[in-house]
Amino acid sequence: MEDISLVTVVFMLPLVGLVLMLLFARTEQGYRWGALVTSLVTFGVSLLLLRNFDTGVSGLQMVQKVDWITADSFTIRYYVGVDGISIWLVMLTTFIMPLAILASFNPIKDRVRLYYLFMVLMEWAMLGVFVAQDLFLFYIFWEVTLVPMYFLIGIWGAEDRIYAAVKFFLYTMAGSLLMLLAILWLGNKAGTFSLPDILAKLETGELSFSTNTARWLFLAFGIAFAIKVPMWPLHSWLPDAHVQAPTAGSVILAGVLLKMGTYGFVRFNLPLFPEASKTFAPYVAVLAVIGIIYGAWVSYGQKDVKKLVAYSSISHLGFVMLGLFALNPAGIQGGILQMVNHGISTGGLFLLVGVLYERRHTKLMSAFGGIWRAMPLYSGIALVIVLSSMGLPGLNGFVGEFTILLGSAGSSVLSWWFTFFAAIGIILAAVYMLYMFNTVFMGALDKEENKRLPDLNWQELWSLVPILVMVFVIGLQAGYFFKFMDGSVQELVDQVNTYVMTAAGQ
Amino acid sequence: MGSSGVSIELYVLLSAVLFIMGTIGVLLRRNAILVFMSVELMLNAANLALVAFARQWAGGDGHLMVFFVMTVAAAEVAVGLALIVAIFRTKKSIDIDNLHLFKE
Amino acid sequence: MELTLFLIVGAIAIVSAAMMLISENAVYSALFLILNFACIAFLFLMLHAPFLAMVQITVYAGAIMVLFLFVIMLLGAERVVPGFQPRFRWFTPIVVVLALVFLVIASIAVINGEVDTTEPRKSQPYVRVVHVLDGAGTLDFYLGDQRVAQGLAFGQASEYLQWRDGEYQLTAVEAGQDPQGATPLLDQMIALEKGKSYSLTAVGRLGEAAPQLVTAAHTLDYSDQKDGLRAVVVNALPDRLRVDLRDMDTNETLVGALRYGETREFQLSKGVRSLALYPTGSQRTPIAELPEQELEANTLVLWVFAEQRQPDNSFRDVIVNLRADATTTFGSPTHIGRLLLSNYVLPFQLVGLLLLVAMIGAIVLTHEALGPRPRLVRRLANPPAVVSQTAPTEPSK
Amino acid sequence: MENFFNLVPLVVLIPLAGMLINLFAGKHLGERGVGIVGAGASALTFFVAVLLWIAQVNTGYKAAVVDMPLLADWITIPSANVTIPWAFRVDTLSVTMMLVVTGVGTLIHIYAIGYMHGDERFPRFFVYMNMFLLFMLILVTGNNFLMMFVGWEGVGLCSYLLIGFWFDKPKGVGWRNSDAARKAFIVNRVGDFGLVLGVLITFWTFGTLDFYHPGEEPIAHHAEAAEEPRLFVPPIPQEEKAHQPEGPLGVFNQAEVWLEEGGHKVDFGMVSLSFETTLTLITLLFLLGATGKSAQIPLFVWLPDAMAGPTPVSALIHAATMVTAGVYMMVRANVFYHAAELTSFVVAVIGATTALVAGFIAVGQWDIKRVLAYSTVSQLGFMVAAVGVGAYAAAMFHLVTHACFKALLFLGSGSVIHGMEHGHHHVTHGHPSHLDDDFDPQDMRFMGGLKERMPVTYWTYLFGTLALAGIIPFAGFWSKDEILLDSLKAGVNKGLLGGYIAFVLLLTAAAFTAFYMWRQVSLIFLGKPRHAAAAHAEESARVMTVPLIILAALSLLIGFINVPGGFPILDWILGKHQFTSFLEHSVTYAHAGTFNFLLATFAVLLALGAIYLARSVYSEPVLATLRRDPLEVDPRTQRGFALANAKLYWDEFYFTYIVYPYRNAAYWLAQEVDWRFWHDYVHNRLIRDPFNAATAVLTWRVDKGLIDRAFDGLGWLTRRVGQRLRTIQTGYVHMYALSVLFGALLVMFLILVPLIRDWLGL
Repeated sequence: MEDISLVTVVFMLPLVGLVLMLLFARTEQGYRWGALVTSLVTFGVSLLLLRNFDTGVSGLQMVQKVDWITADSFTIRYYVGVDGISIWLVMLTTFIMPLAILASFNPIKDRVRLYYLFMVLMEWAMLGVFVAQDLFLFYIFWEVTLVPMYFLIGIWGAEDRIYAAVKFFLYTMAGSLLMLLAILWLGNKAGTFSLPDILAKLETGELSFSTNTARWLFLAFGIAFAIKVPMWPLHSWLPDAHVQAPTAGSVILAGVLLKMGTYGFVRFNLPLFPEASKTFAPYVAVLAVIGIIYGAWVSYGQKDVKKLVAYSSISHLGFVMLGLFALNPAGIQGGILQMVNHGISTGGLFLLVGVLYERRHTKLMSAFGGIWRAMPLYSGIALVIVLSSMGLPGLNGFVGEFTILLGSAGSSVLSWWFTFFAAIGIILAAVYMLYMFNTVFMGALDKEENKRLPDLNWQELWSLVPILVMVFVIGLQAGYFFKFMDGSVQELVDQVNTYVMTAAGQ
Repeated sequence: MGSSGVSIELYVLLSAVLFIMGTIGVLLRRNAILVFMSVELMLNAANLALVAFARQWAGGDGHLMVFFVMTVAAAEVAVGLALIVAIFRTKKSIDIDNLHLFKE
Repeated sequence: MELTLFLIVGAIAIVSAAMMLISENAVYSALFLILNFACIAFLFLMLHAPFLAMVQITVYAGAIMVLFLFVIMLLGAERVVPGFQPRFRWFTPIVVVLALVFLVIASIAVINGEVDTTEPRKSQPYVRVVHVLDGAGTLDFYLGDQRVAQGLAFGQASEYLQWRDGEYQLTAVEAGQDPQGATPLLDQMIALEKGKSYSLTAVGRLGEAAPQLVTAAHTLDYSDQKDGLRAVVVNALPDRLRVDLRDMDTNETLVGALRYGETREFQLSKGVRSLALYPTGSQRTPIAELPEQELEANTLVLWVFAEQRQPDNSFRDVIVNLRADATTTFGSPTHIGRLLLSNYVLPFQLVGLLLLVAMIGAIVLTHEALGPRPRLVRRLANPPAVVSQTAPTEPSK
Repeated sequence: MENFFNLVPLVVLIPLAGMLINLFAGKHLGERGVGIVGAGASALTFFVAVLLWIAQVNTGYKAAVVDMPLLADWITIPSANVTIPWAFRVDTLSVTMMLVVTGVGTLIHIYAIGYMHGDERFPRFFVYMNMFLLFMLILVTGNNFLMMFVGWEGVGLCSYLLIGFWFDKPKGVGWRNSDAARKAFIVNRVGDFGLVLGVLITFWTFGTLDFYHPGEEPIAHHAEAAEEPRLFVPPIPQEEKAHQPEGPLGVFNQAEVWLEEGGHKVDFGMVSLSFETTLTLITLLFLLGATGKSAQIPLFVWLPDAMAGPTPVSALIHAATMVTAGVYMMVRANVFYHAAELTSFVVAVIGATTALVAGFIAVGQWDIKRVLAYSTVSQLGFMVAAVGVGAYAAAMFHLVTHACFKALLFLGSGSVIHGMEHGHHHVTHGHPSHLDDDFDPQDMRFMGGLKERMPVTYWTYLFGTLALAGIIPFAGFWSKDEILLDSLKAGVNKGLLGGYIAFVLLLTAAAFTAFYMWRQVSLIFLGKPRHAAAAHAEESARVMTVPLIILAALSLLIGFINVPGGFPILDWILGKHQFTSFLEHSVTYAHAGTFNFLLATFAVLLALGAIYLARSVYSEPVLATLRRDPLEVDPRTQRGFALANAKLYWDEFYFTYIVYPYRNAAYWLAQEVDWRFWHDYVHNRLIRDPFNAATAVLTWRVDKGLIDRAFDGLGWLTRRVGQRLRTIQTGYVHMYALSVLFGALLVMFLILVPLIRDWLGL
């Protein structure tokens, strides 16, 4: 039993917090602060991850590997670790959670205890998804994340919550069942569920699939992830879930849960089925680009702010997918960074919407106008976040999108047209975002009930400020973030290409 | 010398006899202490068998088992007697037939 | 005579057990039980389990039974309850019947010799080292990193040790030297298998014939030897290429053409024999002799043909005669201790823990019982409802 | 001197500081403090720019690349060989731009203190202004395309914010301010779309985005050696520059090298193009960007509406600096454009056409600022056309002069508006007007006769007008003349079709310029006041007029920095085309313009003629009672005027064929396709409902019907059995022991069954 790795610590902290809360928290206030402190501590410790992370290493780091279920035909391990691909998502999770929790101090009034328990559980599960290196472990956490979210939507959601919750649950479930089959198949064939081992076997040729098998597996995984992303046209659950979920729910959903899909693609599909990835890349990219434009277009047609933001997610994640399937370092790194950016920007947007909803209990844009006059501070922050979401250079959104386009433009599997149409998405982003900003924040302050809206209170302010900071940090210092991913992504790309080369060689 | 004279079977048989006697004691005596003693007897019977087999297969494991059995027996006796004392204090009796506490 | 001994002791054991059962007075019962234990201890001895015998006497007859007696006295419970008055009349017959059934079944099993229907598990190998390395003084032998023999002189054999099977490095160094530091005289890999026993014989002559190891493997299970014995020979004569071992009286060749460093195992009928060693082919002058050997049945002998350096630096060929009987060590404290600390460490620890817990338990129980309240037994009688901390109540829609 | 270059980050940091101060402390500083901070920051930056200029001059025009302090590389992806640093470039071009931006900027800041006086968001205004400076300077000093792009979109943002500064004004000029702002941003985004693609191709072509790597000098290419400038430079020996820098090259030198080698192919992921084609592609995409930012056809529509912003904004952003970014960018990329004939042609045509079209539309406008806006568009057209015909120096020259006099004009118009509002306020005594009206302080129909009321404004405005009209010796004359001449030369000497087209169109545009400017002057200042407000208008405060005067002086003198070669007397006094030779050190293909007496006279006469025409049309009597424009009345011109007044229905066209369709399609997609069809029909009707139906069947028929029944039975059974069994639990230890024995025996028995069987001989 080697000593506990830092990853395990980070990943288990929420659970510890959960237990402590159960044991000692008596009052609702206790639960509130318990959850907040838990998530803050987790974030603090996760910063150590960054410090101990060796950017020179391309493989997993701070690994912890313990046999869990050992049968003669396979082993299932508790196998966690981070590499350049997952580290930022872990950071994103630990970063978003405190904000989400802080932001729900005001809105959540009933069943407070249960709520915060779910929040912490949520964080635990999400971290699990990102650190798990064992397919089986991954799958377990993948499913566990559903449960708290299901209740978050179903209990604290808006009027249509049950419908949305069930829909969310079933959609994701449907996909992940396919994935489960694939995982079991893979595990049995490989004799292990540990991803690195499987990859090693693939590399040595000890394990290999026929072209068709690989493609089927790719699809089985891919569909599960695609639903989660969600890629057009599997996005039907997203607006419901987002619109019905409580603010924090939407924040987590957009901020982290969706990333599980894209993360899945880059973590499993690309390295496991390089050849299939290459084959399917153009098709995926087509869907991605359609998503980009469709999402942007549709969100321009919305009357409900939250819905607008929800659809914008489809557009943004389209960008991510495009980047990932450019299958070159720039594209993939851009994709990963864009995951983080989207988490931050869109998370921020949902927080903003939440603020409005708190005050007016409506999300219809027509109900607002000229808010800037009533709530200058709030609107100023909103402006920055909106800009970052529509990719203003110097803010985080731009770096991601630009790098992605850089990748897709230079990609050897995607034609120029993808870049071209994706770039159109940049225009459309401005269209719907500014439409929203103008109708809500600008224009005359003519509605009586808007005239005396109070500006941000401290929870809201402090749940937004960190986002603001990150928007600028990433936007101005993206190099720092790429530095972490570089090794791993390089390796990933090599895996893909070398495999395909050999395949071509045969 | 060796175990030439006596064959293992006899030892085993003896242990069986002792064992069943112990069993009878457990079943028929109402004096809790006696019951305990009988249990000890049974344990010893088992030990005997174990040692005999160990002898036959020239393996030390049997001996180890015996060793452990003894230790366990010791532990059991300690606790058991303590219980008896406790019970006796309350019920002024160690007739286990009066001890159906879990019923009624 | 052994059988008779057994019968007597067994009888005593049974009788004492019976007395224990029937005697009204608990004190008597206890005393009888002690007697019974003594018998069993004796049987242990007969079964080559001296260590256990000791433990039996000290722990059981000594400690435990004393405890019993003490409790009985403490409670004044000599005759608080009548002997055989089971609550239900039908109880006794049933028990008796069951007892008979048990005996029947057991005896069937035993008599049909089918006590264990499966092949008995092979025991871990027994190992001993024999030092006939000419020219070397007293040696220490190490198997792996553990010492198996200390200060072994020429012609001596260490006692058998039960060892874990597997591959080992056997090294021999000058007595008292550190195996890591000193250059070993002998250094060789050997493989030990279960169910075998090994006489690892260090042969050769320092300086001239490279010291090497002759691994004489034999079995210690000679229950098949009704009236014979098994002999193992090792030729450790570097400059005698081939030797024969003959019976001087009958002049039959027991072992023929044994090469240097070769070992052989063969059957031998018991009795008194005089043995002589000849170079293969020649009949005239024996190299060495071993007169008037009393050979018991059911034993195993090891004869090593070695040359012994004399004080005047001349050589004399000898037959080193070694009894190869595991009984010397089987069941000895060393043996058990070694097993205890090698294969059975974990159970050992557990049992220790158990004892500790039992001790504490005993203390707690008696303390609670003696102290005024709360009464443990009450507690047992109607245990308080367990209050469990649960998650905040699932709200109603 | 060299280390002066390290000051360059200050040009970004100072405005940043000013911005932050006003942002966080603005409320407490009060108008005065805020104004000082804002204008001070600008002035300080100007000072730094001047220092940089001096450093330039004294180091023999060395170019330098300076990294941004505190910020490491911006985008660095080792595995993809992407390195995009925060690095500034100091060379003559960027220094020129810096001087223009900060110089004009400072004046406008000062002016704004007066103009924005009393506005509730006074601090915010200066925050935005400084932010604009910040981004504009990033744009012109960035050493790579991406940094330029940061500034590019940044200024776009600022323009968005400043146009929408009075976002809650229900109706500004024509549009709600917020909508005008949005329009500006989105139209610019269309341009940026082109720019981004261009940048992407550039990267995959050259593997870098740096203009020049540190220590690298542009490969000099101009035929005639740079003549020793006199006016700006103390004559210092100028050492020879390396023609072939070693090491990795920046995009421009790399391009040069490849062009010299020729036949270089560029491999993208899937396609492989010849280098020339790639350049054409890149330049065209950049052009799209330029048309957005510099308001050229087809994307010029946003600029007139942008006038909804406060006038200083219009002056600074939408006349002097931001809108010239496109020109700057193309001049910066002159190596590319010089190599791409096709693009050059397109550029020339677009520029010239824009110049003419805008000039034409300007004639039909009533709003004082809109006239200027269209005039700006038209002038930008001149510059772009200049780029198109390869007269990069001329383009920059016109950029500089135009910055001065157009800023002057806008500030003048601002002053006028201010006066009008003052007058109106005076008339209506503050409370909502009781006399008329649909009064609009910017509508020239309500003005007239302000000459007496606001003399300073009048004279400065006149200067501006003459400069714009290109009357010798005003600044406009020199620059415009050089452009005209260059385009003609491009046609004649190089035989470029673009040259001829540009020349003709530009000449016409020049005539229009003179005409609409004089029309404006006469409508505003001449004649008698046509409205009470005009009658009571008052001259603006000193803080506003002083900048006007300075700018007026500038627009008279600035032209002399680049007196063309061959001009009698002057170029002997001032030295020939100083500015060009200044630029040549950074703009590879800047070539000195020469002077053609014939053309110059012709152009001036043309302008004067146009002015005369305007005077005759807008004569005193006409002005006295002007309700409708004489051109509008005159049957010969009324259709033309109508067209011009309606801006050629350009907006309408866009709205009908792009905006509305897009919006309706959006609604349709959102409501019908995505929601009613995909969400409700497909998901709910086709997937959910059948599923639920099936579930219902399973629940009520199968589950409740069979399984439940069965399990109920089982439960019942268990209960009964349990009741029976519990009687066994007597609680007597013996019983338990006995049962254990039973069990043990049973097990033994089972194990030994075979034995027993054969023992019994069965």
